[in-house]
Amino acid sequence: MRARVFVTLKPSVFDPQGTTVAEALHTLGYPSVSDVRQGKYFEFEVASASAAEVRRIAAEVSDKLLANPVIETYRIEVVDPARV
Amino acid sequence: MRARVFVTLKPSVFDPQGTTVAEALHTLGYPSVSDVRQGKYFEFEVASASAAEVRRIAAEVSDKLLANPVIETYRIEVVDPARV
Amino acid sequence: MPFDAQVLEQHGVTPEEYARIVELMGREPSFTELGIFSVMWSEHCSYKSSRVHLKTLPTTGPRVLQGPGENAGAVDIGDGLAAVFKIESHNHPSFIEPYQGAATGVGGIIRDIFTMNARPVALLNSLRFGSLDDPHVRRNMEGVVAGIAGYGNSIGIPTVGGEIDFDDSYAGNPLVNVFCLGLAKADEIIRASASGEGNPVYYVGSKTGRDGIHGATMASAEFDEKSAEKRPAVQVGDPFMEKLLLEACLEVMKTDALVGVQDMGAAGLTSSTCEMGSRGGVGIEIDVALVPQRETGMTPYEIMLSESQERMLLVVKRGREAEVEAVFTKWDLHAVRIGEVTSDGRMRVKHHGTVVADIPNRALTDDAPVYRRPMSTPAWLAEAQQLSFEGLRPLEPGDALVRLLASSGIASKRWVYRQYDHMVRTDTIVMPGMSAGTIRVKGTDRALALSVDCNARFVYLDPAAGAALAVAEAARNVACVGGTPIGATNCLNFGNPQRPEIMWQFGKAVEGMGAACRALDIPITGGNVSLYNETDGRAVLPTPTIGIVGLVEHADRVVTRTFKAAGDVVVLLGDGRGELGGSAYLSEVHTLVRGVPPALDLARERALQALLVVLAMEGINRSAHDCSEGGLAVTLAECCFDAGIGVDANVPASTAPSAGWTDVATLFGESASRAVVSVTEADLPRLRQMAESAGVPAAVLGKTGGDRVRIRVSGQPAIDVALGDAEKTWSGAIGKRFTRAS
Amino acid sequence: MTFAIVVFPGSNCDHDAYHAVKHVLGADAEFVWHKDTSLKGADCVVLPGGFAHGDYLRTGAIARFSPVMPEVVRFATSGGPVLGICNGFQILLEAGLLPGAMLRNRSLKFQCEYVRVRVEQTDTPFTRACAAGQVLRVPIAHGEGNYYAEPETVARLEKNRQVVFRYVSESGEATDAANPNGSASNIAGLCNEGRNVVGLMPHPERACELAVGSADGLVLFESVLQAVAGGVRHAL
Ligand SMILES: Nc1ncnc2c1ncn2[C@@H]1O[C@H](COP(=O)(O)OP(=O)(O)O)[C@@H](O)[C@H]1O
Ligand SMILES: [Mg+2]
Repeated sequence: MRARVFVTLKPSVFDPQGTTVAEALHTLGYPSVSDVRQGKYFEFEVASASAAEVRRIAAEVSDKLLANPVIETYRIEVVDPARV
Repeated sequence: MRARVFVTLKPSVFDPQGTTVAEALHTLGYPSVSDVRQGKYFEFEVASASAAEVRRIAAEVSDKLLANPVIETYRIEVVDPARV
Repeated sequence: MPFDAQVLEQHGVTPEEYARIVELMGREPSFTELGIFSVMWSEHCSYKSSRVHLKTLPTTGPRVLQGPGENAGAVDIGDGLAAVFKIESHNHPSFIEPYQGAATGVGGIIRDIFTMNARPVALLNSLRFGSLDDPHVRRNMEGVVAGIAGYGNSIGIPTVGGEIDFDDSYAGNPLVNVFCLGLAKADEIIRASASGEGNPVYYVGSKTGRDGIHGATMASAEFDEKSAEKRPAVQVGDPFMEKLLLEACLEVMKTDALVGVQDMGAAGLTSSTCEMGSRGGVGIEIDVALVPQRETGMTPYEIMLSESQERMLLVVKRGREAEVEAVFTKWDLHAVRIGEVTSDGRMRVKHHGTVVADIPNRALTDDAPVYRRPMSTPAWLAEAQQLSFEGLRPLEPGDALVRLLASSGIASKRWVYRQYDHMVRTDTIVMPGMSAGTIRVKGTDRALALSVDCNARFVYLDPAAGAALAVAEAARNVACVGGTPIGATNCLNFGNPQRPEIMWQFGKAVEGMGAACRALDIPITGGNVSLYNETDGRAVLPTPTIGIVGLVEHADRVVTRTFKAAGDVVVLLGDGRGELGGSAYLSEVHTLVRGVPPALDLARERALQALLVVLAMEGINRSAHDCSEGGLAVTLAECCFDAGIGVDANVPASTAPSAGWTDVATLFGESASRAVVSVTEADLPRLRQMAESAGVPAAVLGKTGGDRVRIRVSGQPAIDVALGDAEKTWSGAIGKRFTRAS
Repeated sequence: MTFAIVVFPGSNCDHDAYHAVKHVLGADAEFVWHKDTSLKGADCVVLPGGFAHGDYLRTGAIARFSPVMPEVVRFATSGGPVLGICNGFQILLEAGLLPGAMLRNRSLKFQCEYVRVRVEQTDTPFTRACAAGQVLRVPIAHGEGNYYAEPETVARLEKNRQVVFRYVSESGEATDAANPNGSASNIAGLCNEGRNVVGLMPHPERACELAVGSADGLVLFESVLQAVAGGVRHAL
């Protein structure tokens, strides 16, 4: 089953990249775009038939490796082929 | 309205980061995890009430700036508060 | 008292200090004012525990253009130029978040340099970690190194040197000390001082967020959990913003429209405002509502205490505003006017016009508390200084050499500095790993040789002697290259000063550092103190890191560590006394940190350094390497590495500290004031004669050449290893620890 | 002859390029601010190394939209010699003046060290003074120099002889061990089909004086000096 992890900086943490991208978009003529936040996106396969199990593993590896709990938070999506 | 853009390397492109993460996860004791791909994740506000309009703008800025078509592809999600 | 004991405690303000605040204010402070006092009177800003000791350091000299008290020190290097330099610690943040902690440390010290109208041209760092056997330590070190690289590389300042050492005491409290040097026109240095009633005060740089606000204040009355949650102690560095600030500030400074500048480092807007005012004997009034803010609903308290990075405070000459604003606009930065200079010597903070803080600058700076904290010799010291060889078997010298070459402290740090851009600016003429990092000064014949050093084992066993030895080693490193030490900066990393034995270590170390700098004629133009480096009541090894600037008269004559040709003569300058106390050998092979550090005769040290400089500038030395960690054997091996040239040496035996220990003491003892140099056969007589007139012992050890490191002790074979194998061990040891499998 | 050195916000090798062409080579040099829309009549344009816009988002991604870039494109399409060094190369890729893209180094680390590159083509304005197959010792300093292009593109580059520099061992072979970052077919530098636009990851401007470790990079600037003197620009 496929898991997706979205890692983003905590809302209060300064995101220089997002800020710079926002400014670039304004100069490119997209004034309507604002509050850009840049994060990391992970996709991986977990050899398991149980969505709950996949979610558990995804959460574990996010805590351990994918996200830095000091400044980042993450969100997990499990793509259950059965449900797709 | 909020737009989310997921930028990932094309399947044909070797992803040194993803590979390293996968190896790290195996040494951390997660043999069941495989085929890790790492990408970028963007979230931003678009001042518009129309989901279609937001999607159009998100696609435009992704083509222009957020993704490099030579190596990357992207996927867009529009978070329509009306629907949430 | 409007504040209960808990609020004061969270602000780190003692009841006595609070009483003092009320006395200085002539009334009870407001909550915002209490916050302002708490940061300005904190150890970090006020130096309240260390001040009395730092006063004893030598800070003057004919070359000194700026001593302690400004953003950085400055010394004259001739040709109308000044070297502006300082070292800063970012220990605690680098433990919490290694990458950002180290990165923002680099950012901070760079701002200290360019605020003085100096172009930053070199970075060094001094790092301390626990054992690399510990995966947490490895992750921490990997993050710290990446953070230093990420920030320095992006701005384009080469990291030309540094040092790293390892000890379990740093496992929960790594040390990250960053040194930066800049070049300025000697007569164009700008000070962080305000003047001129009515001159506008500008804010420029990143917007102010809630980051970095003194953690202790989070839970205090005014805030609920949510707002505490809103305030990350971690600051994220923005090297791109810093690069823009750097270029824009240097461009603005060309206009002479500025009165003074200070970066918003620790205690952000608070310290920059009251320090600039008090230095200039004037007042500053600002309205925090005008401060660009990243987040909504920020209180004056939060704005004044925020430590958001990449922000500067400028005082501009009235009437010149447009020029200044134009330059910042060119760089897509906007300078915002947030207040003006007043004549009343007070820091007045308004919020939408209403005064929220009104404090005499002196109360926050000069009148801050000063403590003469009790000191007492640690109970354990006498015992630790006892070194008995009973029950120890000396390791076979060849094996010992390999063990030492593989040890993290001695092994090549290439894995680290390869991640640093050490060539940008095309001035680096001695690369990291080759000796003290050296940069040429374009437009002159000169160069600057830079070294940061501290052997904390020595300091632990005898703080005064250890600190003096650190000064001697750093100065010797620059002398080997051909540089005359002309200035120093220090970063004093110690434990909790409220513990008398820690305060004793501190006091003694400062004493020793001062004595050495006096004897070697090296003024200390500034520095930084980092206290409370402890985990669970266990302090780090006392680590008074010293950074030294050496002036090289002829850049084209710099000398490096490595042998240059086979058939050259290898000479030991200075002599070994087989001193093993606190040596790398004892700690690596026998896991012992005991004994007394090597004796240091500062007169001999000074003579050796003077000789090294002459030998380099006269073109006699073809290589020179100071003899430090690992002793003579390691030094000889290091001279072969990266040169592919072996050595065949015969070392006169030193007197053994104990029966059967002659070879080990001779080869791995760390006696001070020694260097290994190589010269051509033809130049040997000149070297001999010059050494003699300098009163420096010079012993011919042997010749360069071959593909082995062969060392005899008084004729008896002691070490004979293949150069290739030894070098592989030395160069691969650190990288191996970080290969993905490990 | 005059070099235009484009300064983007975050460029940090602009002064190094300036020093190399002005003080070592002895040519004239002008800085051109990225918001300028004129190249000041320069004979050669250099996009220097650094971290334009902090390399945020993607190396070169934002810089390619700088107001000066349309001028650079016009200059390039008219046959003018353009050299992109490191970050400048990355900008040329993002701007589409050269094919392909950069990935993180396979070490996932920034690498600053000397490498050896072999000159594969001597009919570009920046290599005409080189001997075919000449091996240059020059430094790299980048975290994203892992060149990628689709296999067909790489094949086309080889066929059109657009691979100008290749990472090689001391003995001059393009081995995997000699490849510092994982670049496709050890590619260290390329040119466009017109051969007048050259980009490379190594820093020739850092290797123009023995005092700083190597003078092997100077030949690139001497080449373009000759090219411009010989009026090659119009021939192209
Ligand atoms: N953290 C670091 N960053 C950059 N260079 C370093 C670092 N640590 C060590 N080096 C370099 O490695 C070499 C050896 O360091 P060290 O053992 O402290 O030398 P020495 O014993 O001569 O003081 C020096 O040239 C030093 O500049
Ligand atoms: Mg050292």
